[in-house]
Amino acid sequence: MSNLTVDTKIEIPLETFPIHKDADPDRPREWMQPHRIVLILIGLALVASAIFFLRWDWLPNYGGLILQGLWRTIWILCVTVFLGFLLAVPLGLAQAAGPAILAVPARWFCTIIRGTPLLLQLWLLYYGLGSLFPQYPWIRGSELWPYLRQAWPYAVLALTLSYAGYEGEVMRGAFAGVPKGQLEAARAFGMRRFTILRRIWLPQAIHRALPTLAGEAVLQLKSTPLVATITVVDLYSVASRIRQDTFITYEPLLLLAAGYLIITGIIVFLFRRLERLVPSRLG
Amino acid sequence: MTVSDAVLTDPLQQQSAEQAEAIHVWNLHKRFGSLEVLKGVSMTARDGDVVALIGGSGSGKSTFLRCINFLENPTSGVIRINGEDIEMVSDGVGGQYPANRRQIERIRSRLGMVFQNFNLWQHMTLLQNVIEVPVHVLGVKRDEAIAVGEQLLERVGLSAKRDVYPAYLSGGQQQRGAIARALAIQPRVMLFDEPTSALDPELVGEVLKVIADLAKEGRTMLLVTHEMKFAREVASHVMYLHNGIVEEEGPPEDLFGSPKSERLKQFIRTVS
Amino acid sequence: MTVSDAVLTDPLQQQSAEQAEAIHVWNLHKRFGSLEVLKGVSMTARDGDVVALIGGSGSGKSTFLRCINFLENPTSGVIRINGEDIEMVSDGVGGQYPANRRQIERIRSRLGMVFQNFNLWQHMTLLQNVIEVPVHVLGVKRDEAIAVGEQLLERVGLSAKRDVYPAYLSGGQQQRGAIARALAIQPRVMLFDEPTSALDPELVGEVLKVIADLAKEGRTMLLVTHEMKFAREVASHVMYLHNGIVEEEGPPEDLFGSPKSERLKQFIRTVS
Amino acid sequence: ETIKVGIAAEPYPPFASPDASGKWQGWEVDIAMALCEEAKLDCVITPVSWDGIIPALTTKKIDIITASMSITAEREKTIDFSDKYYNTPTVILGSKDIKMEPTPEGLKDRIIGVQVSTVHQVYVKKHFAGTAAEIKEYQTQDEANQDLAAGRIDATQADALALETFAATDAGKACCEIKGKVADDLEVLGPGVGVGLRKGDTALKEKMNAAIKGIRANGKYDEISKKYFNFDMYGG
Amino acid sequence: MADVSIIPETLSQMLTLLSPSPPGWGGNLLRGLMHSLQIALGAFGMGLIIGTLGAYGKLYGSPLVRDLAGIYTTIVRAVPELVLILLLYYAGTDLINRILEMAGYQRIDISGLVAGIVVLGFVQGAYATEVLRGAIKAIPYGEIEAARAYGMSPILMMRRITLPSMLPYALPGLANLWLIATKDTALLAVVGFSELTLETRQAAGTTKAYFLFFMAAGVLYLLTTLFSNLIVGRIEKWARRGMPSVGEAG
Ligand SMILES: Nc1ncnc2c1ncn2[C@@H]1O[C@H](COP(=O)(O)OP(=O)(O)OP(=O)(O)O)[C@@H](O)[C@H]1O
Ligand SMILES: Nc1ncnc2c1ncn2[C@@H]1O[C@H](COP(=O)(O)OP(=O)(O)OP(=O)(O)O)[C@@H](O)[C@H]1O
Ligand SMILES: [Mg+2]
Ligand SMILES: [Mg+2]
Repeated sequence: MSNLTVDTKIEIPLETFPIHKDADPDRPREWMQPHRIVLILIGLALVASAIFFLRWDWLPNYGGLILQGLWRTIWILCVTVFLGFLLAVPLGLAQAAGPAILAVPARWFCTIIRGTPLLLQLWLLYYGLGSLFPQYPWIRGSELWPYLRQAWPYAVLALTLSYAGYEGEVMRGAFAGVPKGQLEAARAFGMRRFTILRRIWLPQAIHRALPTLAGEAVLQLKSTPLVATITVVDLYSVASRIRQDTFITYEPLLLLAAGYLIITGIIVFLFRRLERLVPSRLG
Repeated sequence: MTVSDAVLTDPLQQQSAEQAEAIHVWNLHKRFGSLEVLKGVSMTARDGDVVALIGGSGSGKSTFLRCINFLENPTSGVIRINGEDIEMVSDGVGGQYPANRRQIERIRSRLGMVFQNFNLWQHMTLLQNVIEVPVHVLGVKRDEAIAVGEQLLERVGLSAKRDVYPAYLSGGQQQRGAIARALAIQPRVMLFDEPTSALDPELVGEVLKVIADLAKEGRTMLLVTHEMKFAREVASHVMYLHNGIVEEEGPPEDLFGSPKSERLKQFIRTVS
Repeated sequence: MTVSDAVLTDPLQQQSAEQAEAIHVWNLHKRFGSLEVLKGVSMTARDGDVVALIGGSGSGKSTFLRCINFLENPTSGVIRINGEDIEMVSDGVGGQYPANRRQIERIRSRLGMVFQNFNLWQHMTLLQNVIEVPVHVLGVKRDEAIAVGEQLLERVGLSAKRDVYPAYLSGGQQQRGAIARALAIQPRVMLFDEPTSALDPELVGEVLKVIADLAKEGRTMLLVTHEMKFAREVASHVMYLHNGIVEEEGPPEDLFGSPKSERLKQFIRTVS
Repeated sequence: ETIKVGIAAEPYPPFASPDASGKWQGWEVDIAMALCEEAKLDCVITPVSWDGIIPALTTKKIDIITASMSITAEREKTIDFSDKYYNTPTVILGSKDIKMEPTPEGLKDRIIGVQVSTVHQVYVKKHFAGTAAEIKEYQTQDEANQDLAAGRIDATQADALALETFAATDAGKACCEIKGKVADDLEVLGPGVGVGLRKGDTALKEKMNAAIKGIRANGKYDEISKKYFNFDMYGG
Repeated sequence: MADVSIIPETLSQMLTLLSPSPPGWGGNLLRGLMHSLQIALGAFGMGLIIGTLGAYGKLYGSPLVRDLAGIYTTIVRAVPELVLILLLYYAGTDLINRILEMAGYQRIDISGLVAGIVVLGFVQGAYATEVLRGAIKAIPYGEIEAARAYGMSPILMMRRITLPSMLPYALPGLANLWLIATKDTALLAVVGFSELTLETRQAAGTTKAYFLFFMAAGVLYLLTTLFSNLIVGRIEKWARRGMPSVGEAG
């Protein structure tokens, strides 16, 4: 009898299941846990009381403007974060491992960008650089002038450079933080320098820096209101405009906060997803 | 000093031309700051040779291996891989570095290496680790690489772990993964740095067989090991490194059977 | 389920009271997600015992060791260290964790551990690594700790490297550093995870001697190893782990001399 | 009881600006003090950043606001205003090189800059949006002036005071000239600038209204105005 | 130049405007800078403490703690500081005072400075949480396990192992936060505290010499940054001891 059981026992190799999918046994499977339900209820109560107890009669008058502002905030954010990051990678790399002729200028760029207020940079570009152009008739007559006389190119340029400056610093640390052995393995197998960067160095650096990068993206969102000073109407300036028009203090700002919260929520969610692509073992 | 000067004084130069030399090192020196780790090491390995490097801990075995594919720049000395001289230029502060990065990259892509601490890429699963070099360096098609990779993982007993990230593997599993990764590029020359340190005796036997097979195919193996049995059985040539110099070398029978140097005698005594 | 329930069903309970038990594990289970690594492992080690844990790569040896000092929380099972029960509380999702963190810390500070991959602290020099725990956990005076630390480094042959950071050490040097670090706390119980994997035969002999000495002092040793010779010579008790269960155990003479299990026979055959 | 008079911490010369030692001065500061004296109130000037000036008022950190706040119907839903204490005409400043009139037709296809959230913005939107090429919104009038000088905009509308001050500077003289007063529109431009008060604070409002009448009557208002301006501040 | 209006004509005029005592505004700017640095120091310090707690909570906390920390970092980073300060300083004190008055107590006055630092510190804490979380994750897990295996208590482990090992990974992000803190003090203007931004605006608005004063403020910030770089560089060099550089070997 006992022999039979032993003989007929089918051995399923437990190792047939890839483990990283549910590597974290501490993580409960269900999303709806009791405390989450409580938190959601509290949140709903807050929203409801804001709707009932505060003044929202001005909302219909500004609907279109708000949407327009929201859209402008989002695209400025996306474009500048994307372009800024593209710039930040070489800036960080040059500082972490580049030759001095690249590292020193990169270092100075990051220092100057991080060392001066964004408002000043925006001003210098728009009122300084931008007001030099009209003095040259050939620029004024050129195809570019319709763009150069607008504000948004300067806003995009300034915000991109700013993001690149801060991010360059973060990427410097991230590049330097990749364990040497990981790169040595890549070198030992004859990878080209660019392949190493693309396949090993950059992915590991970015993965480490993701939480910080997400934070910097949110900071960039908070910087976008400055573009209002050069006549680009974003969500923030719509909110200020409503406040000036009506002298209502909190409601427009709460609306603004809600808008920012949604954008931030999306940023945080996306970055979390990226972070979870590769599990990292925590000590 | 460029290589051409050095080569003139290289006594092994003449004979090497005749035979297919896989690795040829002459008078290699390496210092880290004030610490001279290699004090003039020379060796030659021909196609199909299995050279075992033995020696005490800290005697410079890993450093020697790392110099051969220029993970460390040798302070001085000549290195020739597959008959190709590697040109070095002086860095002006007593060291030197390879003159032609492309050449180094090309040579490296045909050298397999198993690191002492494995160095599997942490952001890739085991299978991704194994197919990485074939796909992105050697230009093998992805499907083919995966097929070969799965076969290799099978061979080292890790099929079930193909989609697991290295941080979640046991020590021996990581080491086997590193071996599979090195085998995947079907290298002409293999550098193994203690490839069986984390393996149980059964698996050591397996790896031993793999290495013997590779040698039969005409591939060259340079092997750091602490398993004397291993060295005795597979190696065609054994080098005993001590304090940065080759204290004694020769076929395993001679070296283990009738060691000449006092130091080696003592070393071997503790083993048997 | 708290421990007290489990203890009632523990058959080893009775006898253990009489003798000084250093480690007592009963019916230990550990799963990572869907992978059950330990499927009910039990063992007892008394003061002065040297228990050798052998088994294939990935059989769960390291996991077992790590469970004993709660680096991994066992899924279920009883662990008693130095006669002290460790209470566990359920986490509500099928696992458990220690109820009393202080207790765990106290117990751990008397358990020395040498990790399979050394895990020296990278931001400290070798000596700093060695004196860290004595000074900051056990409250030994700095001077005394340094004196002891230097002696230990001397003993493992690393005096010259006392001020070097781990990243600049060879594999074997790191491993010896890790051994020195574990010895520095003069633990009653030592957990060694393949403490000689990166060492040359001479040093293996040294470490073997150190372990035998410690056992004579009445310290308890739990030792994962792939060196069967090592297991045979030093161990008072050998456990063969396979697929998460103890396939066979006993004194080394019996186990190596007349293995009963087919699996173990095969395992041993490859060694000799 | 002391009355805290809120003014904007962002300087707005010649109405209110601090000197380097931190003392506030200007026409509006003087008027505020005169009003207090007239109403026999003990006042302290309290600069508050523009962003916080309304909540400061509602939470009693300040009691009245004299910060050039135009009276509008929309704003009166939130705070109370006294009667106006000044009202300046609204003019168009434009580039010297371009001929233009301060009328919808006269500004056809021009780019007009205007400070955001001012009555001028509403006015421009209402009257010129149909014909103008573009309307650009600036956070401050200084920035609009500067873009006018830089040629990014063709004209700007604001109160005469601000624009005449700018037109008198070297940069202003070089680029622009006042093109004239725009047509009146009481509904948009409103009655002028009043003292801001907490809603329901009628006692103080009465006192302020009386005080404004008082200093107008006893010549104090004109005396102060003459120190700063050479025209009638009170308007029609 | 077209924008001459914002540049005083002569150098001497500029020097008068910038002279350290009235009628020059130099002294005001310097005082503003000192205030800004004080606020930034307070906020950054508070942010570091909150950030450390937050990072630990997010990594090692119970599901509830993790969710709360997640809500904190998301909301506090998303909501503009202006909203937070208005809510805390105006609505918050108003609410407290109403309650106090109802209970028959005296009104209290919360210092704007304290409120400002608290709000900024809170915000800094949210960013620092994420920076530190990333840095702790980057530590090779074995080193933390080793500390645990030798019986270190969480506090000791944090002090001796976790914080020193994560420093190299955290420093660039923290340096950014510090520089942002020095510039973010403009918020304090809302509660009537004169820091560098407000002083600059006042000087520029009063004299109409926008360009001059913004450049002057920029130079002050730049000097602060250079000095910070020096210190951060020192710390980083120390923190990276034992870490081989990643630079190319061959
Ligand atoms: N954190 C983890 N998450 C998931 N699986 C794990 C984890 N750690 C170990 N494993 C798996 O558990 C099994 C046992 O691992 P363990 O490290 O205990 O093996 P071992 O007996 O020490 O092997 P070796 O001799 O190779 O070190 C392996 O299959 C391994 O992949
Ligand atoms: N990057 C480095 N900087 C300074 N010293 C180093 C460095 N790498 C290795 N060393 C030293 O060089 C010596 C030789 O190291 P190596 O790693 O070659 O030893 P090994 O023979 O491989 O020893 P093991 O068997 O222990 O791995 C050691 O003393 C080591 O401390
Ligand atoms: Mg080595
Ligand atoms: Mg193991």
